[in-house]
Amino acid sequence: MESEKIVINKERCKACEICICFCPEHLLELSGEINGKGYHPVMISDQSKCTGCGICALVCPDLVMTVYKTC
Amino acid sequence: MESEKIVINKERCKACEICICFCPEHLLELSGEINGKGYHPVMISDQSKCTGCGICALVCPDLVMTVYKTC
Amino acid sequence: MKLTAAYPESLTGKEFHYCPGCTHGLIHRLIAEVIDELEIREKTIGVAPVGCAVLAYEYFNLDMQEASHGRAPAVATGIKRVHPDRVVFTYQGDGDLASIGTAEIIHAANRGEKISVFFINNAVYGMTGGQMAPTTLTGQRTTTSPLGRSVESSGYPLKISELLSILEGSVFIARVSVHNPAHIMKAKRAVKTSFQYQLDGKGFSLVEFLSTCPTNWGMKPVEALRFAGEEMTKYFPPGTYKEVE
Amino acid sequence: MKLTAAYPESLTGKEFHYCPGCTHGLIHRLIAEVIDELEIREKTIGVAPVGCAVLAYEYFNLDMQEASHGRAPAVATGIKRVHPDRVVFTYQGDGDLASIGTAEIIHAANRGEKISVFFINNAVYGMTGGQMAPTTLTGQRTTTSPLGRSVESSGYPLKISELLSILEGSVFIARVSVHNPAHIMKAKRAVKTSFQYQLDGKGFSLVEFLSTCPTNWGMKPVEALRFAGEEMTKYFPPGTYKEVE
Amino acid sequence: MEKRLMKGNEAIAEAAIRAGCRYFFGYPITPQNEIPEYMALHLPQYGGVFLQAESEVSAINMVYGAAGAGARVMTSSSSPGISLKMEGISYIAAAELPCVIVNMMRGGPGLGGIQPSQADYFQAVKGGGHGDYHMTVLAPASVQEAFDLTMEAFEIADYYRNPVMILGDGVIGQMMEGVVLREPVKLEELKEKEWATDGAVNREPNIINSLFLDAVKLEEHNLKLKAKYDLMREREARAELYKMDDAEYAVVAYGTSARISRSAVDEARKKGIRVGLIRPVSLFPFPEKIIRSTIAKTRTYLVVEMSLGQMIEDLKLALNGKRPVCFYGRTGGILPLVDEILESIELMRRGEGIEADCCLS
Amino acid sequence: MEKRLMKGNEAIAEAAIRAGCRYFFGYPITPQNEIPEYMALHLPQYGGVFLQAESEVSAINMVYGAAGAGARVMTSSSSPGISLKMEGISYIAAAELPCVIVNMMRGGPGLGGIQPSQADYFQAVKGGGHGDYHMTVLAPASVQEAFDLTMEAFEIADYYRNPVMILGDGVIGQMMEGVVLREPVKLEELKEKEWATDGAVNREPNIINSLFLDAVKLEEHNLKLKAKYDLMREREARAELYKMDDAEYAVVAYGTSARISRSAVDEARKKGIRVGLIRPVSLFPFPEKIIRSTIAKTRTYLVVEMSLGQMIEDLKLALNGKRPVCFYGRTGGILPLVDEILESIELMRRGEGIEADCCLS
Amino acid sequence: MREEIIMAGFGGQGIMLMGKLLAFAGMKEGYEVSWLPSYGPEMRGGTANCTVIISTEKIASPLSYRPDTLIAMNYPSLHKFLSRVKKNGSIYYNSSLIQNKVDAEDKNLNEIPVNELAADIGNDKVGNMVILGSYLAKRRFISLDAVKESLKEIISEKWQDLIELNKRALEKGAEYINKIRP
Amino acid sequence: MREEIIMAGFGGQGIMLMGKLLAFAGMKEGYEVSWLPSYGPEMRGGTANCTVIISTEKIASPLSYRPDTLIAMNYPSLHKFLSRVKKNGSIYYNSSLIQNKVDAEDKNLNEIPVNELAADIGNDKVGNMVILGSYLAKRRFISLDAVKESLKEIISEKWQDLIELNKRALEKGAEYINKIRP
Ligand SMILES: Cc1ncc(C[n+]2csc(CCOP(=O)(O)OP(=O)(O)O)c2C)c(N)n1
Ligand SMILES: Cc1ncc(C[n+]2csc(CCOP(=O)(O)OP(=O)(O)O)c2C)c(N)n1
Ligand code: SF4
Ligand code: SF4
Ligand code: SF4
Ligand code: SF4
Ligand code: SF4
Ligand code: SF4
Ligand SMILES: [Mg+2]
Ligand SMILES: [Mg+2]
Repeated sequence: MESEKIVINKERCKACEICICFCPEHLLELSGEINGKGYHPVMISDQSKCTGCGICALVCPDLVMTVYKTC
Repeated sequence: MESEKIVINKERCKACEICICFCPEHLLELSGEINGKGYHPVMISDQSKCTGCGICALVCPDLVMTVYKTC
Repeated sequence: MKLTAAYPESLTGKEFHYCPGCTHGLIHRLIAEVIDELEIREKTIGVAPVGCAVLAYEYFNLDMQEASHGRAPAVATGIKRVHPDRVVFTYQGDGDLASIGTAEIIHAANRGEKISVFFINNAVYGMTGGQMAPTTLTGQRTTTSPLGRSVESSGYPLKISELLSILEGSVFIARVSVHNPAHIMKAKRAVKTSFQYQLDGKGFSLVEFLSTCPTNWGMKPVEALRFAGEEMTKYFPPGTYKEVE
Repeated sequence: MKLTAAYPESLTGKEFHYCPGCTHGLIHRLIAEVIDELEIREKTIGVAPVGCAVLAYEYFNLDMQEASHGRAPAVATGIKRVHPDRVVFTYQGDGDLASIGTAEIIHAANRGEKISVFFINNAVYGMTGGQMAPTTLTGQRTTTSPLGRSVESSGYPLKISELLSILEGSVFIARVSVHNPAHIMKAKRAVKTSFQYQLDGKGFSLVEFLSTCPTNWGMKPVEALRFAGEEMTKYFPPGTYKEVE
Repeated sequence: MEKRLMKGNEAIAEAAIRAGCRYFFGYPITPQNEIPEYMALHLPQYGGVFLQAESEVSAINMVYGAAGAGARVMTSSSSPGISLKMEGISYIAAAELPCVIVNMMRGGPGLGGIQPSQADYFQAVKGGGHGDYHMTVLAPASVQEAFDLTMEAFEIADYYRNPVMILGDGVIGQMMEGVVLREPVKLEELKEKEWATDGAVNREPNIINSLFLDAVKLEEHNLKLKAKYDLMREREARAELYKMDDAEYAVVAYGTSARISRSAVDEARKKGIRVGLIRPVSLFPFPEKIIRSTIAKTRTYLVVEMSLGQMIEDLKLALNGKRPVCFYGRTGGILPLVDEILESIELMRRGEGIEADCCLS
Repeated sequence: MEKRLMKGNEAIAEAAIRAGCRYFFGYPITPQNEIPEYMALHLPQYGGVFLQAESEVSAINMVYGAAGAGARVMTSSSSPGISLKMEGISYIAAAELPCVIVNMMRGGPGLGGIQPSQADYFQAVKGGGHGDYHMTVLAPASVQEAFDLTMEAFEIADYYRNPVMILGDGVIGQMMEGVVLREPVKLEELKEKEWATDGAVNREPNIINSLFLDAVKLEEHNLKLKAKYDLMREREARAELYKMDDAEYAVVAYGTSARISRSAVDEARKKGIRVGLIRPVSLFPFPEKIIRSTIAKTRTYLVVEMSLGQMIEDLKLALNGKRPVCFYGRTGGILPLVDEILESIELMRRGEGIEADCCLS
Repeated sequence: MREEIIMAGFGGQGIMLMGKLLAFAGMKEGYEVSWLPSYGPEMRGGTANCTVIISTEKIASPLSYRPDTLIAMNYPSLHKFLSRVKKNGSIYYNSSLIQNKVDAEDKNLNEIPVNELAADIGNDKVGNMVILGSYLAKRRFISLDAVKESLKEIISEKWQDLIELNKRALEKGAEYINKIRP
Repeated sequence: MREEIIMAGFGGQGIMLMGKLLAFAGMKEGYEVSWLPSYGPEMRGGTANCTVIISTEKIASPLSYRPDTLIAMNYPSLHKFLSRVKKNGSIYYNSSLIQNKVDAEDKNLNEIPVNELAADIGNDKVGNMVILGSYLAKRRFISLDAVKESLKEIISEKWQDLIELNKRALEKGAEYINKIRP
């Protein structure tokens, strides 16, 4: 958990790929799962590489991410 | 008739006094008559002094004057 | 003997119902004279407003439509789209154009609708008995601003010419005044320019006239002209606001 | 551990019905975050439009009124006049604000109505399936401009921020975009400034958002952001158009 | 109490203020301008707001906002201006917002004229806007009644959360009569509106809304509204009966035409005709039961309207074929004359003009 | 002739073009967007003009201008948008301008919903705008009829110089059926409109107007309009009778609810109930005479509407108490089901639900 | 008692005010009263008229088709309403502006040289009060004093300094008629 | 003959087009037809459905409360309409997306692995044609050829190059069902 910088609320994700495009570390991608809305929600490939920059949350139109940052 | 420069259609006049104010020769004034609308229509005191400048006709909102000018 | 001022053919000859000294009549005459001079009477269609000039269709010797309050630009659009080769104009007061008809005038201008709009700004609702208009001056008393127009509650007078000038569809916008002979002549030239733009197929044009309402201003006609020339022009400066080549 | 992005209290938590990648949701969030930051949730009343954001009252965790199409500024005026000490905002699309609601927005601005207007310009009528809006770009295809918007028939896209800036009642007018993180941050600052002006009792303010409609533009969401950032900003340059001291 | 000489329009404005109305949004139009003008002068003295809207459309939507914010609020206009408010009125009824709307009818259709008319009856009572909704519609026939009904209108509006229309015409608005003014309501005693949007402090947000995308919910909402209208039908229907006790014949008229009809009834009585007057005071709900209660004695009904015949339909529906109905109407701003109505009464007594809808016209 | 599969909205648009309509002014609203979209695509090909107006108010006034200029012109909208056109429609009727207005009704009141509804009947037939005026109102029940009635609407409009409304709902607009298209009219054969404002060349100016400041003139004008409406009542009333020859019971419904009712009538016949369907095709004029011609055989009438009961009033007025009337209605966008109507028919036969206005609801 | 009066004249002659004043005084004296104006744009420049009814009974129609009295301040008004005045009804007219002979043998004619009388007291705007004074002096069902008393309620605040002038005009009209028909 | 079909699925699955195609082909074959969509904003992202009626008789109600056939492209659609299908009616459903066991013993169930079959021919957008092909092959009142012929009229101009692909999909669906139920 120490390393979990972002929490993804999969059910809210609409797979618009905007966060994928903007993550500076290229950590995000669509998963193979299907959520209740019928979308493949976003997943993070490697939490440890996440800087917690919060850009994914900033650009996401559907409030999917919550970002934690070590001060 | 040679000297008649302006013709006043008394029935149209509403005695607003605008022409009186603008006649450069100060020739116009309200008459004592009452027209069909109940107004004292404008009259010209001295046709011979009229220059036919047409200003009275230009400023009159009710198309009361017709102006003739010797070329 | 040359006639310098004759009765224009584009007026019917019917006596105006306007109050003594009201410049509505004067503006009618200027428009009619220009139509005569351009020889377009038979191809011109006018749209009358709801306001003191509601009976304009009885005065202009042309095909005319009477529009509902504020909608003259929409009515003119309907006419012009059907007859693009005719000359179409609206004649509208400040309540009509700047208040209830705001959306219609903005969009007609923005579309570049090829019509001429004559906008009679007398800073008051004349016909209904002197209520506040969007163009009523700050502090001016009217029946619905009995203590004078308050900026706090009603904002500043609306400057239509300035507003429409920034729309790309407008090609000629001028504000004129008719409070003395020199300004009357300028006003007439603006009317002519407006029609000329339309005849050239260029776009939307508007001439804003500073006009008097002696009755509701509670002034003698000559006093009202003075007020228009001295007070209104301060806030609403006459001039050509836009002239697209 | 510090939370940099949490769910704003001023949103209900309900999932948005917007299409994938539609920036309506993003803009909702920005407004809600600012309301949280200013701690004005309990004194804020929002007015929802008719447009894709018609259900905004289900998303904002505030007192809300649903206005008829285009009339949100009038509704907001009614609310603000009754509760001058509350914060009142409208959220309106380009069909709502720039077309049917033209008169209402112009006059609310001109009166200096002390409200904040959030204007979502996505260059199209989203909700009704992609018809042309007054802000549709020249040449842009929509269901009612199937060959692309024609300037000849429909005029140029309407620039609301520029237009409202010249009215004396407006105190803060900004156009922002949300196509990348930097612009999103600027957009949020503009929202805050707008509310601050209102809290200071200053006058009318409006923030125009360049927003996307991937569905009706026929683009992938990321493509749509690119279009907003590259094409829309050309004609609609972001920036602060008015900021009265 | 002191009696004042007032115009109907002024009495309405004063009544609104005394009923606690502090917000007025309107747009000028003849023949009701004394209402906004009175409000412009007096509301600020009570800390209220008079705002001249940019149009009737804006005015009704400002009313929507202010009513939703919990205020007692009014707007007024005349026929063409009321037509422009139709969408807004439908919204207000749908969102269940209380407010008072005055229509001082003038001659129509279109721009028409400015003389008194009653040709907006259908629009007022059947719903000129879209959808199944109703306003409560009250029709004063005197300046005193204009005052009294306006004060009541605010109570009815709040009670049912429904728009109430005061339906008058140029005569009602312009006429001066003596009025005894009632005491103002105490603002602090007005019932709190817990549903109003005034800031969600320590409660769930309040929503003012008329959208129900789910048809099942929208039907439920419509049935809820219907129940309210049914309750009004039960409790708010009113009419004045004049000389109806022994009336073989009845004139049915409201507002100005009822005033004139009353003179005609008096004249006819002098000629020995047993005729009375039924004057609906509420037009919606239409006083069906009161009217039906008269058929035991009354043989024929004559509707008098300043229109080509609109209320006549509601009368016929109320009588459901049990009694013949005839009609006399003038339109376009012409007032019916006492003599003309008298003549129609005589025609009715002779049994003429019953087959056709119109006795004369 | 070739048969095309078309949506009702598309059929209306195509019919308009074939009727010689070259000008369309409208504003988007569900569920009628296919009409403006079809026009946007096709009108330019005919040298016509499609213009998306800034609002419904502007659209109807553009129609006024174009109609006054002599063109065949159309606009379309749905419930809230139609409410906004009320002032304009009153003006068009008053100025005697021919045009066609489509209302694809949706659930109301207020913003309501977008599902099919018939709750704007009163607004359409009684005049939702101010003053004594009427539109001709035609109610198609199939895509073919939507096409046919629209083509006719332009003829009726020109003949009477009156606005004609095509009153449909979401089902009529969105449904696809096969349509046999009629030949386009020949533009050069259309009657010239000498009254139109197209430039006063060698004639007195033409004036399009609805203002009559003199009440006497305004009344004359109203009586002239009334004469026109009376002529329509005489000549334009239509209804389709289905299985009415021997019908002891009749269902009365128009448009979509008539389609569903027809199925219910078929089902009821299977059960041996002698019931038929009266389907008014013109709502104004209401087919009173046709309906009255059925009372010789028919004992009870059941009105089915997608509203809380509006056309029922016209039916009652037509029957004038001679036969009982019951009602089944769904509202807010809910469609009545065949089974529900069937149940109402059975209730009617058992004589239940006759006292009350509603059998069920 | 029931008295129906039509008052008519030019726009600027103060017709409406005269009617309101009479109605107000009537109300104060305990009568039922109604005042009904003609209204609208035709008032401007054109003619204005109003109907006042004063009655001991509740007033049904506020209109008067057959008035008891006509007060006509100019010729067009006289012409318009003359024939409607009931048999043996009264007409008070402004003979300063109406020079034509008035033909109405079944009616009581009262010629008042309104403009001259008003000019006498120095202000030709108070002609309305002059003719009202004459009317009241003759009909007497409302006292001249009651009407004078009512002036301050009816005249708008900014013209209150004209009250004395108006009173004098009322008296002038009363004197005039008392003199010629004692 | 009268056949009432409800077709339902996600927004992007081509439900409306499938319905129009069937109705059009039916019309060409001489039947009376009607097609009625669900419409409005709930279509976006949500579910879409339409009702097609094909009949030898004039069609009264264009609605179907008890359809003969349900074509369900996803689970929510199956769930929504399942119970309305009439006794002994048919259900065609997309077993690629509906893994749950379908419980409806009084109905004819046809499982079609739509997505897999579509993927087989190289484009997962033509699932609608696959399931329609299966339906047609089984019901046979409209020939597969007639439907194929209709494609060019129903598919909008810019997608005409996809016609061949759609034809193959129709055939694929037909083959599949013929194979399992010969
Ligand atoms: C829909 C509608 N609203 C209001 C009116 C009443 N009305 C008639 S003229 C007018 C305003 C006139 O003012 P303006 O346009 O400035 O013209 P002016 O009389 O000053 O020349 C109004 C509000 C109307 N006829 N129709
Ligand atoms: C009076 C009225 N006219 C039209 C509509 C239909 N309508 C609903 S939303 C909308 C436009 C939406 O466009 P926009 O305001 O740009 O919002 P967006 O959906 O793009 O966010 C329209 C025309 C309506 N509901 N009411
Ligand atoms: S917080 Fe930053 S680095 Fe981590 S996933 Fe989001 S965008 Fe990428
Ligand atoms: S931006 Fe949000 S909704 Fe879009 S893919 Fe990323 S998490 Fe999902
Ligand atoms: S023409 Fe000139 S000089 Fe002569 S009267 Fe007129 S203004 Fe005076
Ligand atoms: S300007 Fe015209 S109307 Fe005025 S006084 Fe002179 S002539 Fe008469
Ligand atoms: S009221 Fe004013 S604008 Fe109207 S005619 Fe009189 S002076 Fe002119
Ligand atoms: S239609 Fe456009 S604006 Fe509406 S929710 Fe979808 S993407 Fe957003
Ligand atoms: Mg004005
Ligand atoms: Mg938009």
